[in-house]
Amino acid sequence: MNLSLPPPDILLGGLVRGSIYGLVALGYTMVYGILGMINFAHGEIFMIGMFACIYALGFFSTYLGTGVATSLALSAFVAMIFSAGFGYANERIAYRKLRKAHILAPLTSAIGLSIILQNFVWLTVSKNNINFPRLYSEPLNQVAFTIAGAHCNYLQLLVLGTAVALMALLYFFILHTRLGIALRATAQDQLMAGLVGISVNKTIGLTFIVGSALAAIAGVMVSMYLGVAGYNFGYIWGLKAFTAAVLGGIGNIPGAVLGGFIIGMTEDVTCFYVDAQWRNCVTFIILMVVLILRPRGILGERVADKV
Amino acid sequence: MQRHLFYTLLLLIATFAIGITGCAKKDNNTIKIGVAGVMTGPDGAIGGAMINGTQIAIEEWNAKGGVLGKKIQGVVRDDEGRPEKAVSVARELIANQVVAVIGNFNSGCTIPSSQIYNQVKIVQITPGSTNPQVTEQGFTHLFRIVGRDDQQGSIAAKFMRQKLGLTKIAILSDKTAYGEGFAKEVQNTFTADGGQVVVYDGVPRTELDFRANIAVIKKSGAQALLWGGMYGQSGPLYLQLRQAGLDIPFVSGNGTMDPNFLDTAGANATNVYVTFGPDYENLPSAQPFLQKYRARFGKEGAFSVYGYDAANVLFEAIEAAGTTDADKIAEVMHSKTFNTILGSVAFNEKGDLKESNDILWTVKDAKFVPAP
Amino acid sequence: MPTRYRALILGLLGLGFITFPFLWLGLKYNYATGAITTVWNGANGIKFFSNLLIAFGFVAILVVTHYTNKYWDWMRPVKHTLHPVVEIMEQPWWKPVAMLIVLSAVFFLSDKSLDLGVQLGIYILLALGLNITVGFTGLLVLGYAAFFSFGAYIFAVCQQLIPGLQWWIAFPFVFVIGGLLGWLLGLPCLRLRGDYLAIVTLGFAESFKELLSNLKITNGDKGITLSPASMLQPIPGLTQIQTAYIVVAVFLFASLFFIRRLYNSPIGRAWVAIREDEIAANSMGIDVVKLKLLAFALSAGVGALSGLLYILYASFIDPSSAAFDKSAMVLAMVVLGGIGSIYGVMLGAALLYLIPEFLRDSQTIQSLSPHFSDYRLLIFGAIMVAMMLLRPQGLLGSHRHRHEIKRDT
Amino acid sequence: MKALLHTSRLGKTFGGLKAVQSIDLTVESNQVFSIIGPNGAGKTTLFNCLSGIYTADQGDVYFEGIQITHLRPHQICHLGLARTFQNIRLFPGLTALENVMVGQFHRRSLQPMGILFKSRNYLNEEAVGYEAALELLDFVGLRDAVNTGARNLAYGLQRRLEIARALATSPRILLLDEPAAGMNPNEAAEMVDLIQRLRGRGLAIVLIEHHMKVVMQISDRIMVLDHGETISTGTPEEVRNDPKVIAAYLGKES
Repeated sequence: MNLSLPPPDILLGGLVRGSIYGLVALGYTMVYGILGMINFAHGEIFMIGMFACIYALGFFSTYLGTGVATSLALSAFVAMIFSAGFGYANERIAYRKLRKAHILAPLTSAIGLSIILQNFVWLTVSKNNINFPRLYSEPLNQVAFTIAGAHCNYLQLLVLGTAVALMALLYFFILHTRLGIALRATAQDQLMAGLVGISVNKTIGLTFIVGSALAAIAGVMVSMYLGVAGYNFGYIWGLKAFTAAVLGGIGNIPGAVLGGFIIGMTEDVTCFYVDAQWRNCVTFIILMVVLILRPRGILGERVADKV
Repeated sequence: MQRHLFYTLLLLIATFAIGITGCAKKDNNTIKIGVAGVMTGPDGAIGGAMINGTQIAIEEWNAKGGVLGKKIQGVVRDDEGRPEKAVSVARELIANQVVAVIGNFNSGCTIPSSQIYNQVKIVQITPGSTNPQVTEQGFTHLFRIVGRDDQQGSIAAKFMRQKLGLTKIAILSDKTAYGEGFAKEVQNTFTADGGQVVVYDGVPRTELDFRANIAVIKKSGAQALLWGGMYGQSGPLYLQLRQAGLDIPFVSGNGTMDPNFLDTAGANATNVYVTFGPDYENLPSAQPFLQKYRARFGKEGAFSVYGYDAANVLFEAIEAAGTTDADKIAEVMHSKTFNTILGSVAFNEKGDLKESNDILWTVKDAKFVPAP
Repeated sequence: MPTRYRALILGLLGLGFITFPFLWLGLKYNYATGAITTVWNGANGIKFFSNLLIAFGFVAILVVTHYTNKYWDWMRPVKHTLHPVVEIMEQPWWKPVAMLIVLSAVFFLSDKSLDLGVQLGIYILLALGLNITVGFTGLLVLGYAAFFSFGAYIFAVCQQLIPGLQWWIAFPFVFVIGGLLGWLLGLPCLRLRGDYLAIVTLGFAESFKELLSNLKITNGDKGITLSPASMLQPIPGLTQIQTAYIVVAVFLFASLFFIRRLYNSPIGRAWVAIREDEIAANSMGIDVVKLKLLAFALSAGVGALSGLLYILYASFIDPSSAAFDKSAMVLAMVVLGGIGSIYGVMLGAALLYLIPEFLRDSQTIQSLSPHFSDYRLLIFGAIMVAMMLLRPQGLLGSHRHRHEIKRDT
Repeated sequence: MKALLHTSRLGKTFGGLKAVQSIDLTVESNQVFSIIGPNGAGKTTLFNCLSGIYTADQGDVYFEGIQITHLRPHQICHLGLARTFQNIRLFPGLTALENVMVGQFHRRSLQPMGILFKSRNYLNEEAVGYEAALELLDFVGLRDAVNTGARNLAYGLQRRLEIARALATSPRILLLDEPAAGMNPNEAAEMVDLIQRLRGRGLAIVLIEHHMKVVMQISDRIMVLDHGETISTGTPEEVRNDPKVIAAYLGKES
C-alpha cells in the first residue's frame, strides 16, 4: 500500500473505461426509466455492436474499397443500425406483450433473449474471441501526446470525447426535444401519455433504439480498445455497466454517467493502491455500501409511497 | 382425487424421464474412452485443437480395427475451462462407464476432476495440464504427457536472469491453477537466482483491459513482463503493453503458444518468448499426423500433437495390458516406454514424464520459432 | 388479418436483415497488413438452420400448448393457495406412495440416472428455497446463488480447518449459518422495495463471488476439494451415488413437507399478504420487516443446505458457483413453473434441468443432427421467451398471479 | 377516563404543501366520529398519520393515553386501531376467508415447532380462528362468498370484506375511509346499517364520507376539514349551521 498519487495514465485509463461503462449504462437507465424494468439483454446488444462493426469493416473493404477513416465511420454507423435493430426486436419480442405482466415475466424473457443472442453469435460467428482488424485500430493507437510520462493515444481521446459528447447530446435530446418530452411523459404515466396523443409504443421502441445505438458505439470502441471481440463480452461489460447505472441511480441519465466514471476510476485506482485482483471486489463493495446508505443510488430520487 | 392421480402420474413420468434420459445403451462391442477438455470460452481454440488431435488418433485406431478387437468410442465432453463443470463432466463420464479418460486441458480442471476419477480408479492422461500439483497428489492412475510448470518456470526464469541478464521483472498471472502455478515457479527461481520481482499480481480470467496493470509495471521500472496465463489474454496484454510504449521482453508459458496469440498480437510481434515442448513441425515423425490434421481441421493448435500422443499412448497401453482393467493399464503405463511423435516417452512413479523436453521459443515473422 | 400478416412479414424480413452478416458472411483476416475482408459463407447459415430443424418439434409443442391453454386449468390444484389447516386435515394417500416410488427408484436406476436425479434434486431444493422469497413473499432476489455457494464454502473451509469433519454434522450448522447470512443481508436492504432489493442481492452475489476468488482461505479461483475423510460416506450396502441420492431425496421431502406446512400456516398467509399488498398487510398488524426477514433467512438457509448437498456430492466447489448464470437459472425455474406454486416450481426445475440434458444425450437427436447439443442453450433461451409470452404466469401458476408483484410507482 | 383517540396539533407537510396542520381531535369510546371536507382537504392524510403509514411532522397522537405518533402501522394495529382504505386494498389473490384470517395474524402464538409439527395448541388456534373468521364474514353479509377470491367479489362486497378484515384484528376503534363511496342509495343504506351494527359491537368509529345523508344520520360528532385545517367541530346540528362550513362547501357568499 502506497500513499502517493496514482500516475496519470492510470487516471486516464480509468476515465476511458468509465466513459464506456457510462455509455452502456445509459441504455439500462433509459429502459428502466421508461418501463421500470431491467433490460437484461442490453449487454448482448452491446456485444452485437462490436461484431456488426467488424463485419461491416470487412464488407466495405471487400466491396467498396473505402479508406480507413471512411470505413470506420461507416462501420460504426452500420453497427448502430444493427444494434438498434436487435434492440427494437428485443422490445417487440420480449417486452411489448409483457408490459402489463408482473415484473418477473419480462425479466425472464429478457434473460432468455440474452441467452439466445449470446449463443447465436457463439454458433454463427466464433466460439473464441475474434480480432478487431489492426489496420483500422492501429492508426488510432498512435500516441497523441504525452503528459507526465503517460502516453495518451488518439483512441483514448476519441473514446472519451465521443462518450461525453453522446451523453450530452442525449441529455439535451431528452430535456429539449419533442420526442424527449414524449419520452419523459411516457415514463411518468403511460396511460395518460397515451391519452394526450403520444404513441406509447413508438416512444418505448425509440427508447430501446436510442439506448441500443449508444451501446453499439460503446461496443465498437471497446473492441478497438482491447483489440478483440468475444461472444461473452456482453455479460462481462454489461454487468459492470449495469452496476454503474445502479450506483448513479437507475433511471437517472446523469447518474448513469457519474456511476460509470466512478466505477471505471475505482477499478483502476484499486489496481494501483491495492492489487489488480481486488478491483472487482472493491467495485461491488462500493455498490453495496452506496445502496445501503442511499438505496436509490447517488443521484436517484426518493419516491413517496402512494396510499 | 383427480388432482392426486395427476400428481402421482406426473411423478411417475418424471422418474421414468430421468430413467430414460439416463439410460445408457449397453454395448459390448465398443470401448468407451472419455475425452474431456475445454472447447468453448476463452481457451476454446487451444483445447479444441487438442481434442481434434485425440479424435484423429481414435479414427486411426478404429481404421486399424480398434483396441482389443473392439471399436473405440470417444465420449467427448466440454468442461468450458471451468473446474465446477469439469467435476460434473467427470461424474458423467464415470456414469457412462468409460474405460479411461484423456483430459482435461486446464490444470484448474484437471486437479479437481482427477480426484473424482481417483475415487473409482480410472486411468486419466492429461495432454495439457502443467501445474505440478496435478501429479503431486499421489494418484497412481494419473499421467501427464507434457512438462511441468516447475521445469517450465525455471527455464523461463533462468532465461530472463542469465541469458537476458535482467534483475527486475514484473509478473502478472490469471488466478487459475495453471497461471498462478507458473508465475509462482518463475518468482521462486528468479529470486533464488538473485533477481527481484517488483510487481506480482493476478487478474480475473475475464479481464482484457490491462492498462492499469501496465501503468503500475511501467512505474516500477521492470525490465521484463512475465505473463502466467492463456493466449486469450496474452494477445490483448501484449498489444496494450506495446501501446503504452514499453518495449520490454514479454515472456510467457505454453498457454500463450497458440496461433490466436499471433493473430491478435500482429505481424510484427517482437521480443516475445514462450516456453514450450520441442519443435514438432520439423520432426519427420510428426509429418503424417500434421498432414492429416491440416487436411481435416486446418491449422493445428499447439496441443494437437499432445492430444494425439496421449491417445496413442493410452491405446497402446490398453492393447499391451490385454484388458480394460484400470489397474493393469496403469501398471503397463508405468513400466512401458512408448514411441510417440515427440520421441520415446516413459512415465515415472508420479505419472510425470521421465524427461521433460521443454525449450524456449520466440516469435519471428509472425511464427513461433525456437529461440536461438 | 392482412395487416397482421404484413407485420409478421415485415418482422421476419427485419430479422433476416439484422442477422444476415452473422449467418451468411465469413471473415478473413490478412495478418500481414491487418486488413479484413468478408466472404460469402453460405454453408454457415445452412449449417445453423439445418441443426435447428429439430427445434421445429418444440415449436409444434408450443403451438399445441398455446391452443390448449384453456384446458390446462384442470391440471392445477382446485384450491391453489393456502387454506386454514383445519380444511386439510385429511392426509392424501398419494404422498407416501410418491415418496416410496422416488426412494425405491434408487435400486433400479442406473448410475447415470441417479447422477441426474441427485443434481435435479439439488436444483429443485434451490428452486423451492428461492420460491419462499420470490414466490410467497414477492421479494425479487437475483443473487440466490450466493447462498448456495456460501453453504458449500462453509463446509469446505471448515473441513480444511478441522480435519476429519464428518459430513452429517454439518447440516444443522450450515442451515443456521446460511439463514443468519440471509438475515444479516436482509437487515439493511429490506427497507428497499421491488427491484432495488433485486439489485442489491445481485450486487451482493457478485461481491461474494469476487471475495471467494480472492481470499486465501477459499483457495481463490482454484476452488476447494473435500478431503476424503469429509466426503459423503456410503451407507453400508449402498454405493456412494445411491447414498447421495437417498440423502438428497430425504432432504427434498423434508423441505417440501416443512415449506408446505409453513405456507399453510398464519405465517404463510402473512407472506402472501405482503406480496399482495404490503401497506395493507402492515396496517393489518403484520410486522412486514420481521416476516420478510424470516422469509429471507429461511430461503437463504435452504439455499445453503442445497449448497452443502452439492459439495458433498461433487466434493468440489469454486467461485463460479456464485455467478449470475446460476441465479438466473434458478429464477427461471421458479418463474417458468409458476411463481408461488410449490408443485409448479418443482416442475419448472425438472423441465429446465432435464431438457438440456435430454437434448444432449438423446441418440435419436444425435443421429439426426450431430451438432445439436451445441444448440441446446439457444433453444433453452427460446423456450424461456416463448413460455413467458404464451403463459406468463408459469406452467402451473394461475392467472391471478399476473399483477401480484407490483412495480414501483 | 382518557379519550380513546386523541391528537394534539397534528401536522404533516409534503415538500412545501401543508397537507394537514394543527389538528386537534378527540374520539370517545363507542362514538361515531365523522370527518368531512372537500376533496384535497387532507382527510386521508390525517388517516394515514393516525394509522402510522405516515409519521406526523408536528404534534402527537395518543391512543388511550399512549403516545403512538412514531409507532409503525402494525404496532398501532396491535394496540387496537384498524382501518380500511379509500381505494380498496384487499389481498386480491386470496379468498375472502383467507383475507379475514390474515387479520388475525398478531393474535396467534406463533411457535415454529408447533407449526412444523402441528401441535395440538396450534391446531386448536387455527380452528378457533377459522370459526371466528366465518362469524365475521357472516356479520358483514359475505357468508356465501367465503371461498371466492377477493378479486372476483363485487365492489360493494369488497368494501364489506375490507371491514371484516379490519374487524379480525379485534380493534377498539375502526377508521373507515369512504366506505359508501360509489354506492347507490340502497347500498349506502345497507352500509349505514352495517356501521350501526359495528357500533353495537362496542367499537368506536372514525369515518370519512362524502354522502352527507350517511354522515348526518349516524355521526355523534363531525369535524370539517378544509385545506388541512379544522374549520369546525361539533354535533351534526352544529356543523350544519356553521357559516364557515357552508362557505367551504358552497363557496364564499359575496
